[in-house]
Amino acid sequence: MMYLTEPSLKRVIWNQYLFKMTALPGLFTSLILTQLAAFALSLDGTGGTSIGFDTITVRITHFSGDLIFYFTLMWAYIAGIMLTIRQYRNADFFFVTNRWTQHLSTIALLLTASLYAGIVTPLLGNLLRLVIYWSHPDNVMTAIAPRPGELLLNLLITTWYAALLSCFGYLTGMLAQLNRVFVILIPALIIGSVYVQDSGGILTAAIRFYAGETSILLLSVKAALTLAIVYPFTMLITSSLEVRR
Amino acid sequence: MNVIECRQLSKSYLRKRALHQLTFSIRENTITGVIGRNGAGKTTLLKIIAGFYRPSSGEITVFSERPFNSMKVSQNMIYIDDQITLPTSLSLLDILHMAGRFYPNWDHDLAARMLDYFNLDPLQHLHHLSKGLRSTFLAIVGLAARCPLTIFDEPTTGMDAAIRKDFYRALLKEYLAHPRTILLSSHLLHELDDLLEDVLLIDRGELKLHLPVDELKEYAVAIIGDRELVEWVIANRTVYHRQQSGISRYAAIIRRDEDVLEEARQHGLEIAPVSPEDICVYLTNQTKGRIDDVFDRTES
Amino acid sequence: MILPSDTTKPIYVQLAGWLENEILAGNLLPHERIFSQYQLADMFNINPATAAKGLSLLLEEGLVYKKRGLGMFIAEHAQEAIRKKRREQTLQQLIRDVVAEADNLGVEESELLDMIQRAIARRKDDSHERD
Amino acid sequence: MNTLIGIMALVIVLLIAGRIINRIVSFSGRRAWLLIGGYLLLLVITVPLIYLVPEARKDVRRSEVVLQAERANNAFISAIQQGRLPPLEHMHELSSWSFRYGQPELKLRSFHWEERVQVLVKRNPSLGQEIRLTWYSTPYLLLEYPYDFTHLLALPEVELSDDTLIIRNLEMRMKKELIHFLSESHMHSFTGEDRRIYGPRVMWGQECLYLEVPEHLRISASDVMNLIFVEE
Repeated sequence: MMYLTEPSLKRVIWNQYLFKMTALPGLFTSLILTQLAAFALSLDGTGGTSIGFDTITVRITHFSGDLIFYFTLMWAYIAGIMLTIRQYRNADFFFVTNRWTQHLSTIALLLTASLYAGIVTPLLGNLLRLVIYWSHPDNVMTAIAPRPGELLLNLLITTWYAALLSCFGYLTGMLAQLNRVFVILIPALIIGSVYVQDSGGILTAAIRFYAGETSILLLSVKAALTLAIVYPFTMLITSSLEVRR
Repeated sequence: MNVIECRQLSKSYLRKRALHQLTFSIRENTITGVIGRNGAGKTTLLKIIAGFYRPSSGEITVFSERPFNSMKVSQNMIYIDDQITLPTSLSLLDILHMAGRFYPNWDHDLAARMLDYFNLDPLQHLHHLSKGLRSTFLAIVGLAARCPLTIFDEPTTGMDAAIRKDFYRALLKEYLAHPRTILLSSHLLHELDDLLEDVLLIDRGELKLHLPVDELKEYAVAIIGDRELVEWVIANRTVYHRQQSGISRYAAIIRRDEDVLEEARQHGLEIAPVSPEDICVYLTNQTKGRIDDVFDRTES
Repeated sequence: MILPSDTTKPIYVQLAGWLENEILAGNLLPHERIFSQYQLADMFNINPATAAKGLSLLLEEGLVYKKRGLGMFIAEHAQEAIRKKRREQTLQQLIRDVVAEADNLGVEESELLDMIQRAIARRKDDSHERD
Repeated sequence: MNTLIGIMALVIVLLIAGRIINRIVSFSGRRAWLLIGGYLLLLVITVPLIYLVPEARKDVRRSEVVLQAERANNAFISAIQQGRLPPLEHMHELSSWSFRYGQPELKLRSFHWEERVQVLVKRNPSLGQEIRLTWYSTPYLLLEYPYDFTHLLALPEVELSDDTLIIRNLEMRMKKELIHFLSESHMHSFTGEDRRIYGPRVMWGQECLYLEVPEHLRISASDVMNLIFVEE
């Protein structure tokens, strides 16, 4: 005689989360590769200025982790999209899940990946400074180490941004799963809003909303609120999406 | 107790009708064969039962719950087909461990022994297996999960005859030791008719038959003999199939009916049983006439 | 184990026939417990419901009896009853078939009787040799 | 031909890179997590390392450095106008030379002389048969950072040949690549740092050659060198 077992949501979400963590290390290794590419490109500096006067010429090269940061955000957006593709969602339904536990465990995975990205991104900036310093110790004219607290601040900001971008990626991917129209519509909207200059650019407004923030506390609140709205919205619109097609 | 109950269940995509007004129920701890030709709607039906698809209309309950988005159904059900792609990073052993996390009745020992029996290396990866071995592995997962509702959608795709036999044997032994409700879809019946208790025959989205396989074996008979005599005996009966073979051997397949049989015997006509496999073929024949007609026409 | 292949009969009928043979041969004695439907399903690789049907055929004919919660047991006079049934039904039917076939082939009555006698003699010789 | 080889090399590099990337992305189980954990560990190690680097964190107060340089400049100018040696605090002594010299007359010759460099001559009774040269400069600053790069300037070559002191000011005093670490742009709205990168503004230093000679030495110089005799 086989007894029906009553499911515990918490357990299922936890199992799904563990499943995804073991099954999808590519999510993390792809971040590492992305960051290493950005690191290699950053070795040339992000910009330079030079000045000459008679017999004296000074050229200043600026180094920063900007590129690593932007590559990481790109990765986060794509990671969000990747997790919505049918193959991955179907695999979830090979085991025990319903749509809610599937979403929640995926969100947990994306947040974990965002936190990992948030930790390694500022640290890779550190490594960049060290490598530059070691290769030209005499040419460094300003401080190498970031100010105390800057690392932590950077960690928090990067984590929030990565969480936001992966959340938007997830929404994008799910919309595309709902209707193929969005595959064309979303890039068109993004590119379109860049070209619409007359202050109405939603994208620029959105960027200003987050990037213009001056307090980490307020950024955290804004980001957390955004996640708390966008994720449930995504879950709601896909609650009747059929799987294992 | 019924594990599955369907009432007027229909499913359509855009313009295409996949399932039409199915009403049936599946008793607990039975092995039911879901039989039908390719594209008959077997997979659609099974995926609605599993909670993957949503019915367009009608009602369905599994374990007295609507299966779509039901945690209870997902937890007590496993669905095995050969379409599934699992993340390539997982080894066979990883997949078994994962299944063990999810399914409370999971028997890891059994799965490991079966892997060993079929010479499957636990450290191999699913996407490196041949089609047949892949099906074998997934079937093992389906059996070891010991879910109260186990659904196999064409589980033997790519398996060779020996492995198919082993699989059916394993399925039966598992079922005897741990009875559960099993749905087994196939377009072929003859290999598994001994295994089944019930048959659910689907044709073009409609339910043709749902009855015990033993009754299916006596469902129809072939009456063989002189053409005119046979036609006279079976007059006004529904004829599933007519076939002329040789000069005086004309066969008609009809629903078993004692009156007709008695009459046939009196006229010295031969009466032959029809295998369940053939009945299913005749009942679901959707081609125009027979394949022979195609050639007859081109030759004349 | 594989049942003697006779695809014209449903499996449960074949199964009942096999059990009758076992009783007839004295392999299953009166009041001995008969195989359960699950054992039979395992032995013949068939669905237990089919096996149960085979058993219920025997039950209907009174060849086995049920003890609540313990299973089914061979009836006291099962062997005799089977022998009687087979004589009256199966053997008679076989003889009718033989006669009908002989008629189709145009075999004379004396010729047919002769053939039967020869078959009996050969069988006796065989059993002597075996002894 | 060369471009063809270049393209082929690029294709080969891309193929190899693609293969490696493929391998890494399909890493599974233990290996993948070793990579993920190892990467994190490696990066965490940079934290102590970066603070161990000498002068990792030189917190210069911008206003003070610039002010000092300005003061040194002003002092220099007024001292020259008054025919004095500028105060030496806040001045960099770039280099110094000394020669034994017994002759009554000394000629100064120069190559690539920069006229803005003052030549201060002091007669020093205590020097018997010796001449001393010292090259001073007020700070050269990159104002925005602020960075004092005076020590990077190339030094003139000084050589005594018979009765002539030859000073070779170099054709190119300095051609230097300097490195500046910017904090990440997304941080600036939080730290209030100035995001813009200016073309570097330079505060030029004032340089002088300070020549100490025995009391009765006669000195002559080429026209480009403007000798100022200082007392005290």
